[in-house]
Amino acid sequence: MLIHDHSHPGRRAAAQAPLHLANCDDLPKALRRKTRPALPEVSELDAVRHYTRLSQKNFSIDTHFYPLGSCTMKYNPRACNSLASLPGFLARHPAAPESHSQGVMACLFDLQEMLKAITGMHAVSLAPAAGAQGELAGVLMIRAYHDARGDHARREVLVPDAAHGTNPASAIMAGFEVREIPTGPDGDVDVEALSQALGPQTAGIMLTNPSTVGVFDRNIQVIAKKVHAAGGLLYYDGANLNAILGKVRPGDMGFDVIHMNLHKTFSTPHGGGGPGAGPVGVAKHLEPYLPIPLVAHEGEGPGEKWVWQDEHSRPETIGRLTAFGGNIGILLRAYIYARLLGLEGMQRVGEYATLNANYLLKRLSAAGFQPAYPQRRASHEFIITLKREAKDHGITTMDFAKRLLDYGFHAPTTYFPLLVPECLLIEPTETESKEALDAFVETMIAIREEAVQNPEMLRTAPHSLPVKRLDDVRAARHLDLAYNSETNNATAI
Amino acid sequence: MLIHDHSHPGRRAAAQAPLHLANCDDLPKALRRKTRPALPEVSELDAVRHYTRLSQKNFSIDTHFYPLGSCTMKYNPRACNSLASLPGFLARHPAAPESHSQGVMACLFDLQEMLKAITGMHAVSLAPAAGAQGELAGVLMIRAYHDARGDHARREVLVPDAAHGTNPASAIMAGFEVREIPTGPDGDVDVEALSQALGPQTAGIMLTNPSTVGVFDRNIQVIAKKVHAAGGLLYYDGANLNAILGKVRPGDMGFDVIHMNLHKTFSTPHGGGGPGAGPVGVAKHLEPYLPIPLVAHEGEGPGEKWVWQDEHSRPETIGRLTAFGGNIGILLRAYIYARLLGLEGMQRVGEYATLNANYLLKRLSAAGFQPAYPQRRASHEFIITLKREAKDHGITTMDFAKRLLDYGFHAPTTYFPLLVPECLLIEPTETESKEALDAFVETMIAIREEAVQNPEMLRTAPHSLPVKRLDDVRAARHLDLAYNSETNNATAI
Amino acid sequence: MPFIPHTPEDTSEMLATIGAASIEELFDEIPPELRAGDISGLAQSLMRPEPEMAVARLMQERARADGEPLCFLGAGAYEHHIPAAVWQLATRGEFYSAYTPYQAEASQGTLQVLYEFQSMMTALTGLDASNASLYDGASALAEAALMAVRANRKVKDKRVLMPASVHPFYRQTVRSIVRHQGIELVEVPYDPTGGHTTISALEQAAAGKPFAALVIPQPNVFGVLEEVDSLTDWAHQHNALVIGLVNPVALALLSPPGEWGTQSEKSGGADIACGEGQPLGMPLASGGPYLGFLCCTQALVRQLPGRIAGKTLDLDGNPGYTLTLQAREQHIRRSKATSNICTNQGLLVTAATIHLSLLGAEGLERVAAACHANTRALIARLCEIPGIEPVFDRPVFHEQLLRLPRPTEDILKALAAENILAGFNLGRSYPELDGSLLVCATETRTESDIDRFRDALGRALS
Amino acid sequence: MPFIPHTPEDTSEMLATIGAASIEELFDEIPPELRAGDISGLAQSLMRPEPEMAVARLMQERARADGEPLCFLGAGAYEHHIPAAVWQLATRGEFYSAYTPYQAEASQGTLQVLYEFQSMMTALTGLDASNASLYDGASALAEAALMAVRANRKVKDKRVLMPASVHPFYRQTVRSIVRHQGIELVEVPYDPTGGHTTISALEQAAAGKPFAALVIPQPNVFGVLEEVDSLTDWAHQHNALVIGLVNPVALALLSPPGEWGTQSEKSGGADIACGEGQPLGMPLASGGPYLGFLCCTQALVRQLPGRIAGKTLDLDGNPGYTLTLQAREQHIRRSKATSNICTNQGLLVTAATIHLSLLGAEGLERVAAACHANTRALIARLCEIPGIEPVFDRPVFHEQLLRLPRPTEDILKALAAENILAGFNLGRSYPELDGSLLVCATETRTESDIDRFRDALGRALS
Repeated sequence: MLIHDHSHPGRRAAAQAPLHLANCDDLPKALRRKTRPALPEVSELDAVRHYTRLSQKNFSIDTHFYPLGSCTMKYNPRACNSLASLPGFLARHPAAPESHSQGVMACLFDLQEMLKAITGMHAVSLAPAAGAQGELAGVLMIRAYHDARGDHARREVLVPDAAHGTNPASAIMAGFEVREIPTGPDGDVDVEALSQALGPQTAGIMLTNPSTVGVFDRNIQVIAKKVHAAGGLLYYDGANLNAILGKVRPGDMGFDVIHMNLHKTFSTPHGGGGPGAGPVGVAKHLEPYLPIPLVAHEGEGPGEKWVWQDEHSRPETIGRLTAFGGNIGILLRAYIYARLLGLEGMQRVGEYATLNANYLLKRLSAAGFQPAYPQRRASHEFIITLKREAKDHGITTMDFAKRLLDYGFHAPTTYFPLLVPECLLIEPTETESKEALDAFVETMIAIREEAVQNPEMLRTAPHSLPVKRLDDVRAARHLDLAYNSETNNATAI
Repeated sequence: MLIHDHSHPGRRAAAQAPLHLANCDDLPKALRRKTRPALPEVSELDAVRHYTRLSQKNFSIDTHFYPLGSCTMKYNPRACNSLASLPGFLARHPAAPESHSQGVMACLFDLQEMLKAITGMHAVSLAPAAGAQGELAGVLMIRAYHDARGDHARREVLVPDAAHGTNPASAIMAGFEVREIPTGPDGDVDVEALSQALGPQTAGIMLTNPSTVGVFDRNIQVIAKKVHAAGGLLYYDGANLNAILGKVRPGDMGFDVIHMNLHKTFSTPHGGGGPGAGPVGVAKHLEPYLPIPLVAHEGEGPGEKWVWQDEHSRPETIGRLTAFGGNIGILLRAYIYARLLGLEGMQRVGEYATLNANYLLKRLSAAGFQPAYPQRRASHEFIITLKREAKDHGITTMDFAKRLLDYGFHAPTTYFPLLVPECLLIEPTETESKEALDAFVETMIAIREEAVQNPEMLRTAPHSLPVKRLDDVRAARHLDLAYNSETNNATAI
Repeated sequence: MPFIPHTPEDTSEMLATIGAASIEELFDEIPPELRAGDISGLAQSLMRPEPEMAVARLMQERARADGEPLCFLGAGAYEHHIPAAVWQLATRGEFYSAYTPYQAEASQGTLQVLYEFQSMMTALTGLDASNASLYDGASALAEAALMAVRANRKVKDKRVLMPASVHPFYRQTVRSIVRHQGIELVEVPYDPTGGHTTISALEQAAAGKPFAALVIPQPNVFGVLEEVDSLTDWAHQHNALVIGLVNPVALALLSPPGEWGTQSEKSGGADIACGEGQPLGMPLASGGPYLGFLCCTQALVRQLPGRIAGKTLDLDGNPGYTLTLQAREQHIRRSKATSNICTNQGLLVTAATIHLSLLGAEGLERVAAACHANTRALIARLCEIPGIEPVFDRPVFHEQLLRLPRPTEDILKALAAENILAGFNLGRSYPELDGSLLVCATETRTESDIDRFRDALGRALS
Repeated sequence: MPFIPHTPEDTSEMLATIGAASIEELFDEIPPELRAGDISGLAQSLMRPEPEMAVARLMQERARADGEPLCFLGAGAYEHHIPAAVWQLATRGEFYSAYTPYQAEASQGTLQVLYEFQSMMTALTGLDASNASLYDGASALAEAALMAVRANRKVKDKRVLMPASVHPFYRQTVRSIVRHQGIELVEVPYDPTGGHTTISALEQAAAGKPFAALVIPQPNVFGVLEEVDSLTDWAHQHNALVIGLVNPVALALLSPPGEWGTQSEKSGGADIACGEGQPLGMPLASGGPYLGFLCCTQALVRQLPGRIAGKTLDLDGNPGYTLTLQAREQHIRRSKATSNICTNQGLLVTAATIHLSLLGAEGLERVAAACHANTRALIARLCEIPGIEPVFDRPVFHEQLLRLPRPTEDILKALAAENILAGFNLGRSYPELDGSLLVCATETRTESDIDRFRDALGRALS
């Protein structure tokens, strides 16, 4: 039932609004609304009960192992939420003067410093609101760099075929053209193809390393050298930073600009799809272009203070990406996480994320599942392909994934990256225990056995969730995007 | 699975303890523990996941209609929790000086005043930690009153047979003897029997009005007159205060002392069984005996302040009932609730609680269920007896109750009060909507139909909960009260 | 090891299974010269793990440092009452720690919330469809502009008329995001008397050339109400799409974008509405995370960027919810996607949906009306002080630009010293408005708050 | 109408169904002269409903008024770090708004938590069984005394030896609760040098007469550690039961009551352990709600008051949890019950159980050790000030009574003015200890906190 289905004309959560309706007759009638919007009319208990029960229909980190590849579904420490929600932080207006902002600004400055240290970059801006916006900021800075040098011919960005879809989409938004570079059979970028693609039109390359196929590109130094030699810049997509956090620094690999997904690597909440935070780090030559605002530190001792930097102090900035300073509430959560770990703890993140992934890969391989890159180490994640199971038993990876839900496991990422058929991209993260990984392996084996004995059980899965398998095709063909109170049914669009 | 079953030797939630184990070798070895206690060893994620999932196994107000008679399971406003949990309130040490306590004390004083006004009593102490402790405080004050007058012969307390079990138990704890008074066929106390029981040995009578059979005792004035004439005092058990809140005041009925269950009438959380808060109110002649501490108000304007009263300012007090001032965190919640309603809103509580109960009684009666007192109005609750259904279909009230769980309704109170066979005591409270009541009626009808068609369905209910029907007899016979890590099974006691 | 459950025994067993001697060996494909050595150069306190107790103490001190001042600042972020239930529910682990609902059957909680949110936003804006949120109001406006340019079939010119009465931070954000996509943002000056956008200013800005879209802010950055009906009609007459940039609380009182313009025309109503969802249950929280919303007519739905939840049926024919129209999105379309956006503001959507459920239409109207009435009272009180008067003469919703008799920065500082945030200095962005102050009073401001402001301002000016 | 969902139409329809003309008519069995008329005499603000917004503002102001001072007060309530997860989980609606688990199948969450709590408390105390909590430590001690008197089969005299080193508020509480049940509380003086209870003082207090039980506090109210082994043996030699009154955090370091005394004797170990659970995850919160715990040996389990959860099987033979031994309780046994207690502290039990899960035995030991080490450091620093010295010479856990060179109340006031709560004045309860101060440092106190205390105290004394 929708909250709208609980609606009853005239019912209200009376404690939640002013006691009286103030007179607004001074507002011109022509500008006034003629009818009230059709919002649900419910009591406070109705709403609390509805959303409490609705929440129980979700899988989440707090309830389930969630090995969703490329999403780094690690434990979200509860302290991050409660401390970022201290009244003083929640009450701060984004335009509050620096006199009333030193507490928040000190946190943001520390976070900038920690991110610089852990990534090996020269400077960091926390402004981008999410990973994709960080990407956009990154390519906009690449563009600004070439433009500032009058190097206007550089209009092409190279993107490996295994890259996240946001990479090419972001490059397009920055006015670039995109050329795909193939991945070699061992999962590394095809260096030969890359060499051929480089030229005076090359603005740069966008790379994830480890890549989305779950391996560390061993040729990264060669790639960096070639791209730089061709006059291009290297962009690091930080989506997979968890794999190497504290072990390898993008700055040391030769990247000129990076973004980080704090909701992945720094454990801010995924929140059912967001919010994220996508800080960008740059080498020295790109610093002038960083998106605003940034926080700078001045003085020491009693005269110590933190100050904003905006378009006045940074005239070459690519500009503002949201109205205010990005998702500061999320940055605070990341900062709290960072302090709980310290840089020391961050180094362990990469280590144990990698340990968990390699252990799971080994156990699944030993159980007969087919790795996409059997000769490679896993990074923080790895791919298995169910090509054989699909062929032998007439089931699909999707069937397998849906059946996992019945067993109380969120499914890994399915059908991504696109270049591996019938694939599952599996990322356990460092916060899961050996027992959880072992239970997952046992379940994978059990489901494969079911695929042999009773493939229909997979094809019609899930069986134990609030709904049975949903019809995605119908959803797109018969669009129903909003409740329509008049027909007591949805608006057909 | 118990949290102990997730335990893994050496695992820890490392952020939650100091980084190092400080040296305590100065403590005499003879006084030191020799082995570590067998507490679970889990990660933070383990604990969060375990308790999140465990919580989902509960029915609660926030998830289900919960018409548990005599328990007043109304909506617990979320604001009460968050505002009582403001850092300043949580940080206050119970022995903090008055200079650092004025905020809390102002709230407690206001609450005392509001409770006085709504109950018509002369003075109120908030000290008792729960209803039963409020009862004990009440009878101790009755005893102190008689003792102070040298009236030592009054050693008997009268208690109607329908009373809550706490009433006789509390009287015994205060050193009284208990005599039961029967309930008449119409649900009122048998006045004739009462008259005969009164005498120079009578210390007082403990009454709930409306009584536990869900009716208002129409003879209350006669009772009060007779008890007072015999030299006894009247104690009001406030468990059912929700029925008459703001409509009838115990003080006006002639009661000398009352307790209130704030977790019922004032909507503080039930919390899986507590904590409660059981303030007591008294007529003027009992004021000296109130349990400590109390809050008094002094001065006006800038000199205004709130001060504690303890055994120094109240030498005749019955004393202290907990180490500090009772469940102040719960009192704050009640105060917030009281302010959200105002005394105006409290008057509506009694009205709509009564409306809901009478509506539900009427609808169930019309559907053929048998009220225990068909000729009477319901108060905030009422009783139906399933005597007929039990006889005709070989099912019990317990079977019926368990089947309600399958339909998503918490069962009403069963088999209480003891004087009505196969009874359900049903209390909907004022915060439930007509739709919720209607759905309950439809379900009751559906289950009765099942009792005819398929009584086994009831006898083996519930079917859709985390466990099937539990064996209470086994629990008491084969006591298993604690996990024993050595046998990986429980200690048999 | 905070948040890592491995005991030394676990690690040994796992390495043995893998066949590696050490964790270090797992990194053996990485060129040794790339392996980070000691990371230093930071304060020791940033290097070491700190227990939760110590971090809590630090954060409590820093949170207290920012002083919780009495706030009359608006300018795009508004202090509204948020029911306690909103965040107690939204931060339940099942909402807080779930991801994008890629596995729909295991994510019906999130998906149904998205669908309910979309339903509420279409009800508020009077449009047919809503997405499931964007980053914030300013980036939503950028996406709206891109969408309008893509969607306008009659006008191929990538020009968008952007009134100067749109919040300057919003205009900066739009510029940052769209500047390299061939879009020209044409600034339309505001009327110096009314603070609103006039047809003649539009005519002049358009200069007779076609344009794809007109942005109409309601209320605008000065708090002033625009003549949305005539502006909408004018734009439609020029075959342009209309983008309403609206405050969702104001919509409880004001005509919804879907009804702007002459309704008898077939093109009545704005085509797109967007804005900042922060007033719907998000704390001020330094400016984010907030929630951008984006709604449109039926005709444009396939040009909507961002996630969209749709209702469908399951194998048994029962209703359920799923992400839909994914063919628009970057993870399918890659470089051909409607936007690079991936993340939405799911947690904030959850909060906004609960918030709107608790208020309902009547509650929201009471809030909006109280904002307006309190702002009127505020203006009246402040204008008792000699030298203070409104800059513009047209009606406002819950903000007003006032002219001050002394430099704005001096006033702001003096009041900040009394723990009052007096307002926003628009003079930084509009030189011609130097010496003015944008003030705001929401429903959370009491009579005594207003008196306190007036008294402090009086002192600062005396 | 806050929290009442009825619309006027609902009310009309419901009254029509009932056959009543008005809600008033539903009260027609109540004598009209009893019906409350206008309730007045209170301030208008207490009469009217206030929206949540206004109440929130009021409570925020009052919470701020109490100042969050730096706290060195212990004396029965201790400031410990509480993991953020504890209350975020405990206040989930399913725990917070459920009632006593009378319907076991619909309450497995609560019941399993109770069982886990009982398991943890038996592990900590070294006893066989635990109930599911009582109101607080002081009332738990009263119930322990009553239980011991009921349970002692060898001694029928209702005398309980109660050392003066037990917290005075606890002794007052016990007296209030048991005084009319024929129980004599015999006070045992403490040793003036060590602050502990000696065998000779016990012999003298017992005066050769039988007694049912001896209470042994560990640590006692002075922070001092008692010689629990010899006291236990002595009591058992006199056929008395031993009630250990223990701090559960201290138990991470100290010998558990179940192991007190000479273990070779058949009667080794305390018979009952009780205490205040506040240090296990409960905020100071003005003194409550806290949690009293009560554990006992196998022999006494049927004399335990309060709720108890037990493990059992369901119809399918799967394990589950239910309230058990209800035949002891007032709702069944009425006047014959073991106690009048009904409510337990379920919500606090939930918090304590989560808290202990997050700490584990090692975490709890680190906390306890840090408390002890910080207290040692505190004492060392404060005793640098001339005229300040420990009153007693025996080892302490995390509190120490200090002698001051100036009147205690003056010192307390001077430090409160610097927002420091310096400690507890035991002189109010023990006239012979006038001029002393009981100080405490838990794991939450840092070196700089201690320095700040020392400096402020130095100033106050100079």
